[in-house]
This record gives sequence, C-alpha cells and structure tokens, in this order.
Amino acid sequence: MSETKGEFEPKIVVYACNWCTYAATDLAGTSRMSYPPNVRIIRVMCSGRIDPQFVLQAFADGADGVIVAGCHPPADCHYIEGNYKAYRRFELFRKLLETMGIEQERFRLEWISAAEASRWVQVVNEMVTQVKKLGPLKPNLEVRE
Amino acid sequence: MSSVLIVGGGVAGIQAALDLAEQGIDVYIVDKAPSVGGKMAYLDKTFPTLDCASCILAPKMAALLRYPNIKLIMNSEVQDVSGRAGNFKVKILKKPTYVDWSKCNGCGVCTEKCPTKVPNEYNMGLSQRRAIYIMFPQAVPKRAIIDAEHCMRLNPPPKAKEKAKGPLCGVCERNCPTKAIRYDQQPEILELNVSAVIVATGMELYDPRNLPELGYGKYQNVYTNLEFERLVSATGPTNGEIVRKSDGKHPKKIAWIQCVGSRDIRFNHYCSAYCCMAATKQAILAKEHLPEVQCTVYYMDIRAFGKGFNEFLERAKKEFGINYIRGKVVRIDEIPETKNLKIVYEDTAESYMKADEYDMVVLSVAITPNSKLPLPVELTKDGFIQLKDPYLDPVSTTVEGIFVVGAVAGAKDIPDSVTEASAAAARAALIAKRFSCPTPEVVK
Amino acid sequence: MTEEPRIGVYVCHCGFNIAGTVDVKKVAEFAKTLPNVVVAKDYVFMCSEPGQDLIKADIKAHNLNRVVVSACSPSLHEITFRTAVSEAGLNKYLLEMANIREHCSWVHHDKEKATEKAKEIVRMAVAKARHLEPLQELEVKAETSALVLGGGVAGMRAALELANYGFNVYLVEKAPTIGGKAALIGYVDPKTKGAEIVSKMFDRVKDCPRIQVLTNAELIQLSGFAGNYIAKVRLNPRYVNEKCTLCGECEEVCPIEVSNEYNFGLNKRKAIFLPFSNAYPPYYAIDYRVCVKCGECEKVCRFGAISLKEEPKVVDLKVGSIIIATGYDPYRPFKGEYGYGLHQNIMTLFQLERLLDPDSPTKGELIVGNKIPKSIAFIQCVGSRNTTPGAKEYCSRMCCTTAINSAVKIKEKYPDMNVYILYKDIMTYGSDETLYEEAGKKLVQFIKFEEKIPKVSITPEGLFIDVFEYTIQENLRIPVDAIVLSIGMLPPRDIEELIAVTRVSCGGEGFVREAHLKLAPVEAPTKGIFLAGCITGPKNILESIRMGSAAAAKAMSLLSKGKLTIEPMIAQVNEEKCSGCAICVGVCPYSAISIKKVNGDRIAYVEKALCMGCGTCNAACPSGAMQHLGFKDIQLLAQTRAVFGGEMNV
Amino acid sequence: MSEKPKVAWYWCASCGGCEESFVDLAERLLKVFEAVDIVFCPVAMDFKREDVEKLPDGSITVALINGGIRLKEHEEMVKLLRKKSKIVIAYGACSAWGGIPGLANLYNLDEALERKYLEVPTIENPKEVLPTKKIIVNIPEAKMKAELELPEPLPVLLPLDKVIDVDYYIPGCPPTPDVFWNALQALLSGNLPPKGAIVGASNRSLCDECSLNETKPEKVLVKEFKRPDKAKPEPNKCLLAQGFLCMGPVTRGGCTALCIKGNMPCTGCFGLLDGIVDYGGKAISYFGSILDYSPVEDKEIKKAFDSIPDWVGTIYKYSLASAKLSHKAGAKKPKRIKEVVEI
Repeated sequence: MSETKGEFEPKIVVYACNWCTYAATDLAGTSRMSYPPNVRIIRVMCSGRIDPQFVLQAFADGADGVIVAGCHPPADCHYIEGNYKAYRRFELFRKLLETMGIEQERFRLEWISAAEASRWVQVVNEMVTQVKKLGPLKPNLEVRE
Repeated sequence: MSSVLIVGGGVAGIQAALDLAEQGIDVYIVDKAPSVGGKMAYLDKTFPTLDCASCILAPKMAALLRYPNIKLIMNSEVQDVSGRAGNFKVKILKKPTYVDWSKCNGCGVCTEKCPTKVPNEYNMGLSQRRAIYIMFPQAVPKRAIIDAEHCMRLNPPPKAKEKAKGPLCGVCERNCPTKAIRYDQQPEILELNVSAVIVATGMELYDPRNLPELGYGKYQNVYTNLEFERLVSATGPTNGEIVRKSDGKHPKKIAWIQCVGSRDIRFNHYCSAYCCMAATKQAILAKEHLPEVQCTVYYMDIRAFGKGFNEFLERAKKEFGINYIRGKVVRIDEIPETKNLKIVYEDTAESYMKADEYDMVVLSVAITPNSKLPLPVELTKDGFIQLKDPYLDPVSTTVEGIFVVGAVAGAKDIPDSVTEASAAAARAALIAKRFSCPTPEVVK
Repeated sequence: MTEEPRIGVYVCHCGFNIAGTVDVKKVAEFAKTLPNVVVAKDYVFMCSEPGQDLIKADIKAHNLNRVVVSACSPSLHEITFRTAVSEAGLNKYLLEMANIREHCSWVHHDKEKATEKAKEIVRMAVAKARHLEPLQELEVKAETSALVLGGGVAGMRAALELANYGFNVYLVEKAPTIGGKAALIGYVDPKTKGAEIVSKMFDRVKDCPRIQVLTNAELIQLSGFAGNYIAKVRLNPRYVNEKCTLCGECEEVCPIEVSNEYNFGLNKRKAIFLPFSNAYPPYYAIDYRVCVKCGECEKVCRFGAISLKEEPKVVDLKVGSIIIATGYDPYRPFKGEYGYGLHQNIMTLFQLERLLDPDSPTKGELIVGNKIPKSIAFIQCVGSRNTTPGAKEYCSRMCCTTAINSAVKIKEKYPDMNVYILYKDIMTYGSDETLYEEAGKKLVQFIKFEEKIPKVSITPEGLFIDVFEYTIQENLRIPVDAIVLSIGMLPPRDIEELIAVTRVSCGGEGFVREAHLKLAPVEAPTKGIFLAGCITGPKNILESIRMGSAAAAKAMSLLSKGKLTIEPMIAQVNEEKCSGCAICVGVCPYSAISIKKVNGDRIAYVEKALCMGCGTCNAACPSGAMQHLGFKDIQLLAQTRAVFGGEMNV
Repeated sequence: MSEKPKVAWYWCASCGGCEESFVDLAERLLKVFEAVDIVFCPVAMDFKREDVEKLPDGSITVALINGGIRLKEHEEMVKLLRKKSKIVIAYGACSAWGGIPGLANLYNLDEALERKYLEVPTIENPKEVLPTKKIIVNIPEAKMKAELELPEPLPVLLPLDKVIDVDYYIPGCPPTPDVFWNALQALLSGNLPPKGAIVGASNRSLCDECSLNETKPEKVLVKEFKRPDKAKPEPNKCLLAQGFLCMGPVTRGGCTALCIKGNMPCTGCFGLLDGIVDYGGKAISYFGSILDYSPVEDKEIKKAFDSIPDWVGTIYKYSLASAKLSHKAGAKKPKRIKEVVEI
C-alpha cells in the first residue's frame, strides 16, 4: 500500500507463469495497452511453481491483493499439468483466506493465455477497482497499538 | 557441415528447422513474409484442445533465435534451385524492407509516427496498419518493414510529388532511434549451396468469390473462416469482440458453411481436412464470447477423424448446443434493410429446399497448395506437390533431396504437418550428414 | 552465499520507449541506494554494442558479481545480456532482468507513477539478484542408439532412418515376425498391396547391419534416462533357427491346431507355423504359448533347424532413446454385434482384407460360405463414434478409406456385385476424397444412417439389414449375402504393461498421450521416449510411416552429438534436509524424481536429464529440501518482500 | 569450582504440559540440578517478581519460557527476563509459535471471551460474569474496600518472539524429554548454535524417522482426505498415503514419530523446518499436490476439500499465532472487558 495525494493506491502482487500469462503481460506492453500501475509482476516458469507461502508473505508484507496466473486448462500448460496443480493448491488456499477473514476479492487465480493481453488488462482493471473499494488490507491486520 | 534450405517458415518449416538445427546442421528458412509463423500465427485457438495458438507457437518461433545455425531470410523468395541431392544451388531474391535489420531493434517508434494508414493484412484487412509496420506483435524476427507501395516517401502520390521540392515525408527516418531506415535499399540475390531442400510453403485460402452465389465480397456480413478467426482473436481488430461489419452489433445467429470450394467437382475435388473441426472450434469460441448466440454448421460429412476430434464434436453438440445441419447451401441472399443473410439450402434429411436467416455467415473455405514454385518437382492433378513413394520414401518429392511437408503436399491439420516436418528433418539430415548404411560395424 | 554480492544496475532508455515515460536517471539514482548495489548507470540502448560494452567494462572495473539490466522483457533480451555478462567472465545466470518497458513505460502514461513503479521493479530485481547463484550447464554422455518397440511399418521406418543415420538400433517385436498389421492388409490403396510394402521394407532392414531385429521379444524393464537407458528385453524361445528352409514338413506333423491370428481367425494354424509367406526373419516359429513339446517336429526336421531345448533369455541393451511403435488392436465386436459370430458370412473388415489378399486362404477370391456373394454390405463405425454400447467415442480414422478402397477393389473384380456402404459420415479426408468419388463412379451404394443404427437379421431366407436411410428418411430392408463390419482401432491389449515399464501415460481414450497433441505429436512427455504409429491413436499406414521418420528425427536431434546438455534451471535436492517423504515423486509430470537410499536414508533423487524445470516439486516439497534453481524459495520470497521494501536474509 | 549457570523458567499461557516434560526427564533431572542453579521457577517454587528484578542485568545464563503471550503480565515478565538473561529460549510450541491457544486468534477477543465464559456447554454463568481489569470488593464487615487487579488480556495471542528477542527454540507440545535433553546438552556444551536455531530436534521432517515412511507407495497421491475420527487407518501403511492429513512431511522431526506409533497422524507440534516461512501455507501446497484429480473433475476436488471441516485448525494447530496471517483480519478493539466492577 502506498499513499500518494490522499487517494488509496493498492499494491497488487502478481505471480505469472513464463509461457502464458507473462507473455500476455508482455503483449499488453507491445500492444501499448494501458492499465493502472498498481501491479508488480513476479515471473516463474510455471503456475505449478507458485507456493501459497509466497502469497501469504505478500499479504503479510502489505499486499492489498494477489493474482496467481497461469495457462488455460486443460492443455495450454507448457509443463503438461502445472496449472492443474496451481488450481488445486489455490482452491484450498481460498479456504484459508476465508477463515482468516480476508475478502475473496483480494485473491484471484486466473488463466490468461499468451494472446490474451486484453484479458490481462481487464483482470488488472477489475482487481484494482475491487481492491480500491475494499480499502487497504494491512491496517486490518494490525491489532496491536 | 552441410546445410538445409527450408522454404516456408510456417509451423512445419519451423519444426523442421528446429529438429535439424539441434543436430548441428545449418538451416536457412526462406519466407516471403517479414516474419515466420505462417498461417498458424493468424489463429486464435486450435482444435480440439482449444489451446491458444500463439501460446504454443510463439515459444517455437522464439526458439529459432536461440540457434546460431538457423538463418532467417525473410521477405524473400526462392528463384531457382539447381543441382542435385547433396549439392543444390539455390538463388534467393531478397526483396527490400527499406530498413536495415541489423540496426532495427523492433522498438516500433516508426510504426507509431508513420502518417500513412493501410489495411492490415494480418487482420485480413479488418483493421489498419501503417506503411512502415511490424507484421504482428510476436513477429520473429521482430523488425519493421516499409510497404513501398503505400509509403509516401517511396511511392508518393503524383500530385504531392509535383508540389514538393525535395523528398516527401521521411517521418520514420527522422524518428528511428537506431537510424535503421534505408529508403535506397535495393533487391538482392543470395546464392546458397545446400545439401537438401524442404518445401513447407503451406497453403493459401481459396477465394470464395469464385462462388458468387455465396455473396462473399458483396455482402458485408459474410466472412471467410480466417477473417472470423481474426475477429474472435484477442489480438484481432476488435480485441476479440465479435461484431458485424455492417453495423458493429453482436450477431445473434451465425452460420458456418462447410466445403466452400472443397469436395466440389467445379473447384477442388479434395477435402480440405481442417475445416470441419475449425468450424466446430469457431462455433464454440463464438459461444464462449457471446453465450446467447445461436451457431449452426451446414455440412456434407462431419470429418472428425483425428485424435480427440469426435469427442470435440460431441462436446460442441451437447455442451455448447451447436446445431449441425447436413445440407448443401445453394445460395445466400442479403436482406437489404437489415443486412441479414438468407441461406437457401437443401436439407438432405428431408430432401427439399429450405431457407434460414442469419446475421453473420462464415465460409469454411478450401485450401489451395502454395505449390507454384521455381522448383523442379512434379505436381498432382490437384496441384499438390507429388510424392515419389510415400510408403518407402516418405515425404520425398520426385527429386531426390527435395522433401515436402505440410499442406503443400496435401490438405492437413497442424499435428500432421508437424509430424511430417520432423520426418523431413530426419530424411534431410541423412543427406546433410552423408551417412550411409552399409559400412559400419554390426551391433551385438 | 560465499561472497558478498556486488551488483551493477543498468537502466536502459530504449530510445524514448522507456525514457519517454520513466525518468531513467532517477531510477538509476534510486538503484544506487539499494543494498549491495555498487554501481548504477543509464544508457540509451543497453542492448546495443556500446551498451553491452559498458556493462562488460563495469564488471571488470567494479569487480561486479551480479548484474541487473533494467530494460525490456527477459523474453526479448535475456539471452543477449547473459551472453554479454559471460563474455565479461561472469556466470551467465548471475544476470537478472527488470522489465520496465513492457510492464511499465509502455502501459502507463503518468510519468511520476511510472517512475515510482520502475524503481520498485528494479528493487525487486536487485532483491532477487542478491540471492542468485552461479549455475552450470551439465553435459552427460549419450548413447547414439535406440530401442524401437514394435516391428510394424512405423517401427521399421524409424529403425531404418536411425540406422542409416548411424545409430545402432534394436527392433524389438513381440511376434515371431516383423511387419505388423500392414502386412495383413490386402490392398492399402488401389494399387498397393500391404504385403508388398512390408516386404520391400524387410529387404531394407535386412540390408542394414545396424539394425538388430529381435522377434519373440518383449521389453520387461526400463531403467535410466534419455541418453542412457538400460532396457531389459526378454527373448522368448522360437525353437527354430536359421537352418530352416521353409519346407513345411514340421507343420504337417504338428498335432496342435489353433486359430490363425495372421488371418484374423479365418482359418487355423499349427503350433509350429510361418506367420505369412514373406515373414521376417524367414523361418518357422513355434508358438511357445501353445506348444506341448511332443517333439514330432524336431524328429521330422531334416535340417536340424528345430531345438525344443531353447530357453527364454533376458538381455540388457544400452540405448539412448526408446521409440514406442507397438500399434493397435482391431476392435473386437461382441458376439451378436451386428450378428457378428452368429453367421459365417458376417466378417470384420480385417478378415475381408485377408480374403482380398492374393496370399490368403482363398487366394484373393472373395469366397464366403463357399461361394462368391452377389451382394455385400459394409457397416461403418463398428466400435467407433459411440454407435453401440461397447463402442468408443473416437473416430478410428482409417476405416472409411479402407472400406471404400476394398469396395472399389471388389467392384473392379466383380463388377456385378451389389456393394453397399452404410455410414454415419464418410471420413475420406484430404486427398482420399478422390477414392470416395471413384467409389461413386463405380456405383458403390452409400447409405447414410444417423443415431438409429442398422439392424442385421439372420433369417432362413438369408441376411437382411434394416436401416433408416437418413437422406430419404425411409426405412430400407436390404437383402445381402455378406456383411463386413468396418471395425475401428483399440489401444493394444498389452498397453498396461507398456505403461508400467516405460511410464508413459494414457489419455481418456486409452491411447498413449503425446507431450503436446499439436506441436509435439511424436514425443512422450518423458525426454528420450518417442512415439510412432497408432500407439497414440488411430492413423493410416502412410501417417504411421511418417511418424516413424518423425520419431527418428527427434531421437537424432536429442542424441546426435553423443551427449546431452542439461539446462541448469532445474530441481535440486538438499540431501541434508530431504526426509524422503516422496510427495515430489507423485507431482513430477516427467517422472524425473525417485526415492533413493543414501547412507540408509530415503532421499529424493532428481534425474537431471529428465527434469524440465517447471518447479512444481519445489512448490510441493513440504520441507523446502527441493529447490528450483533460478527460482528458489528464497529468491522469489526476496522478490516478494522487495515489493514492499523488505528484505530476505539468509 | 566455577559458578554454575543460572537458569530461570517462566510460564506464560501454558497448559502445564511443558512443565511435565521437565519432570519427565526422570533421573536425568538430577544431572540437570548438578549442572545448573535454578534462580526462578514459579511452577515449582515461590519466587516473586521482585526476586527477578533484584538480579543484575544479564546475570541469568538461560531463561526458558513456555506458553504463549496472552496477558499484559506475560508481556511484562518476559521483557524483564529478557533484560536479566543472556540467552532466552522459547520452550515448546506455544512459546515458539503460539500453540493451540493461538487458535483463539481466529476470533477477536470479545468473541473468545464470550465463547469461553458464556457459550461453552460446560459453563454455567447466569450472571454473565466476564473478566474485568479491576474489581473492587466491598467488605462490609471490615468497612473497607479491597482492590483486585487482574492482568489485562492482549488483543491476540503472540508467540514469544513477537514480544522479545528469542535466541533459541525447543519444539514440541510438549518437547519430549529426549529433545529437551539434547537441547540442554547442546547448550551446556558451550558450543552454541547460531541465533534463532531450533535446538534439540532434527533438521529433517518427521518422515525421516517415521517407520511408515518405507511403506509409502512410489507416488503419494490420494483421491480423498480422511479424518482419524471418521475413518480407521490401516495398520503399517503410511497414513498420508491412505488420505489422512498427516502433517509429518512438513513438520520437524525429533519426536521419533510418537503419534504415528499410536496410529494417529502427526498434527505438527514440532513446527516448521528451516527455510519454510509459513507452516500452513506449505501444508496447503502439499495437500493440494497429492490430491489426484485433474481440473475437469472440479466437483471431486471441492468435495475432497469440503470433507475437512476445519482446515486452519488442521494446518495451523500449533502455529497460527506465528503464521503470516496470524489472526483473523478486521479484529476490533475489545469491548467486553470492563475497566472496573464493584461487587
């Protein structure tokens, strides 16, 4: 979270697979699309590499939202079925978020293909709007005065 | 180490090049387009898995750049091939791009500044590009090229030329951060010696204007399937929004007409092999984009012969509610007020003529081989490159050392083309490496 | 980490592409404040010659051991800069890219915000760079040899390509002869006999000393990995050796008679038999599964060619790659499916193919029930496209063309015979369409059915087919003398064993799954294992042959250098931490991980040659022992923390 | 004779199990007494806070602290001990990661108090008496008022290292005598491990010392998750491979797999291994990994996940308070605690 000129600018951490989503984020750039500057992208080779620990670390450090993104099931995954694994891990992860009182809108698991730059832009726009509405996450986590 | 020439940089040519280069063989890819990728680069998704074409193709295209022994000769055409297996002499016409590709880094500044807009071939003319352009965002190599015909500088309109004192425009030259623009670039002839040639020139789409009864080119809302592919593509002219040319509205009913130019004794006798599944795929994509749309496919036989195809067809019917009508379309009429289209067809189930109204029609057009090449190979009567003895000498043309793969050897889909490409790589490698059977020691 | 990181940060203007939106000077100044950053500079085009030289000079001048290039996407220039840093003597994996073009300057317009974001992107890259480690590409020796499983056309083709290329090839076939099913197809196209093609291929295999043909043989165990497999092959006894002259006396005295699978059960054969006249190797064989070892044949053989003492042998073969080409089984219609098994004039397409073969029991005459029928009907899609309860969902691809080809052949030979083809859709794709046209011209009658499948009635008056003709919407009752069931293809019966031994996997339809349906159709997901022919699904003979060549090309690409380079960004086990819990073993899509005993402890072992570097084992590893090099937990956590200015310390 | 090291032992929010584990050292306890002087140990002897305050700073060699930090009193005492001690050791799962009492962090303090004092079926509290900071008791007989001050609860339970600097950790709920003994030996040897180390236990996960590890199939993949109260485990077969949510793979070894020997899956009391930053996050990752379905069978996956009613309680049984998300978000300042009550 960073506060400039009073308006809440959420920070959203994105974990993107190299072959589909990262390629889509590149394509959004080469196509000169425009989206809000609130996202920070971390590249991994496969969505199957993304460890729920990373997402937890991001939330604990002050992320207002997290996106985990990979290739469309069933067949886009460069590594056969990494996206399946990401799906299963993060479906379970949602249960943790729910119990811990974190709004479901703050976490998204998305499938974005290398061609779907516009989908990427749409996801960012939606996420930023939603998270802005929810407000910052960190103060909710700080109970000690 | 001897080398192999690959004519055509589509998915088949790319695959053959990668297989050969990995063995350490030098490879030249000649393509008339400014980027490799071929027809597959135009596709949004591929059947039957619906995986995105660029997700699976782009890494292969990029992989070409990782091999120092692959040379891409783009915007070029083979002019002559002589000699024989093991020692072919190849003459290649390298057409000017008017950009020094060793300097250009694909930054694209020129394409933003260029004042001249022309229809974009990559989007089937459904959007515009500039006179200096990069073929598509994932192009490999990613380099700019000037379309001389439309460039103000290279081909100024006569009136403007008269008025102007010096040379016109020059905007790209002024803005290019790497000083790569060369308005005076001339065509070049390259001469290569190669041991084997792989022809992978693929196909063109049959011009549906030859079937005037279908009204393509006359009625705005009649599309070819490749145009529809661009329309539905996230990288297409509308960013994937399916809208009618006539009024920009979402269609409510779309029809696909199969065998346009194929299986028709008037045009091409052969079956084009890709179109049944392509139409099924496109209908599913239409449903995914516009859940309310009604999709109907008019067919003669549904050819769901490949791996996963029939399962895909069943899914299209059951899960997506795509309607299939076995019927031969006789005529399409446009309704002038709505620009809707009335399809007149013979429903073979009931053996009489019927008519249905749609607001968009997609023609599944035949493919025709890109076989008019200055090569000493023979053609079949359908114009495909003749195979010598496909059982004993797979993918060989009638000339030893020249191999043929992909759709130019017969209509086929991507996996079959890719398989053939690897097969040709094996066969060309034998020649390139000059291994022969009888000498070596026997295995124990 | 042994040495303190010394990081150089290089911010590219990319002309105006970056500098137009991002204040690159400010970014470089900011980079200087980050931990371990020794030098930070900006330049107009980092990828250009002078830009690269700048980095190289700095590496030497400032003794840098990490480099961050803040420019475009790594997909574009990572290789460029890796090469540059390695030219300056730095391990090329000590480079990190910060993508401030595609991810920042090109998608944002507010200069201030874009600059702030670019700073953070650089901070993230520096954070990761602090934890980068030098990585080494590994080379392992690879055998330039292959084991080809299955001696059908696909397998033979692959073997021929590879042997001609210089590989040693073992062609392993379960049956006593190679040739596969193609040898049994009367005519594969109007002009070509199956037996002829196969026989010509035999000649080439024979002439190729690099191919060793092992018949009656099965792969029973496979260990190792790409480049270095050890294949255990069991050689079952043939009991007949090369002294056999094919005189056939043994066959006469043999008391055992079984159904002849080489004629698809049209006739019987003995326990000692020659599969077909031009079988290869060209000797008789004793079917070890049915032989009672009475010794009659041994007694009668004048050439000493038979020895019943032969025992099964197991050999270990060292090979670099495996090509699986074990083909398919024809669909087995159940008794009563379209009358199958209830009337001698109802046969399968494969049986018809045998009848039409000049080398058949009827010498190529279409004789059913002792006479030539006046009419014959083909029923398509038997066992395919969900026609009957036992049928598969897929289309078997070759049956329409094969049936039409046979129909044309029949019409050529018996122009007066009524030939019907009952079909759902005619699948003569591509240029096979001309055959369909030809059949029409020869007055083969095509009858279309849809959901309602034809019904076969066996009556005292003869055979009848009731069918609802779709195009005229009428019920027809067709009297016929013979019925041919155009049966589809099934995965081979022994596919389970194949899976167990080679660890390939199957798709929902039961055939072997390829690495990618579209772009890797002849590769199994496991490196070093390739696929040819119908083992991945129905195909025609030409397609199978081409797949044979294609699979060979893959083996050549992989092994031609005699060594394999292993990418270093793969999984690595910390043996000190691993407890052998085996969770990684199950998640690896490439079966690259196994559990080994190290000093009595269970430890996960990554077969480097098989690992493709997806990192899913790292995500799954509960103890953090498995790490994806280049994307280790600490590197990604450091990157995450750096978004918020935090650090990750070792 | 050189002076013996001085040891202090303090308990915070503890169940008493940790103290029991000390006693469980049995005859080895004598050796402990030989080796050290106990200067502060409220569980065994009557020490007062002043006794500690009087000690010079840094004069205690080792302070062992067990239990989580739940009250202001705990906070004050551990801060005091920190000042007086050279080495502070978090003893047991509660002190190290919050332990089972840390699961109260799933509720804000009001909810927790209401649950504890009003809702629990075994509680009878018709007057709805809740803890109060100060109670003024009127004693009419003596014509006086007495004031009782209760230590104030903290909004959430904290592991020790969120309050003070901790040097070492001894894991377990409670630590087994062997682990405690190993740790003592390591510390008394003078050869001190690096700061922050977990002492006395293994560097590998529990599977390493579990006898059932050998019985694992080649691939650990399951179609459903099972709970020990609903399904009976097959003997001599890896519990995880049977579908039981065994925390063994993600949990530090050192206990010799005691629970597994009793045919109960590991619940994770030895906590996380080096290099892991979030115990439950890691657990999610491997439970998600071993579920053997592809995404098309969406319903089966949901069914398997829904079959476990309390995931957080399962994966963070001992470590919620030290997790990256250590308590329920949106916790408010407690309202139910009254400042003063007069009775």
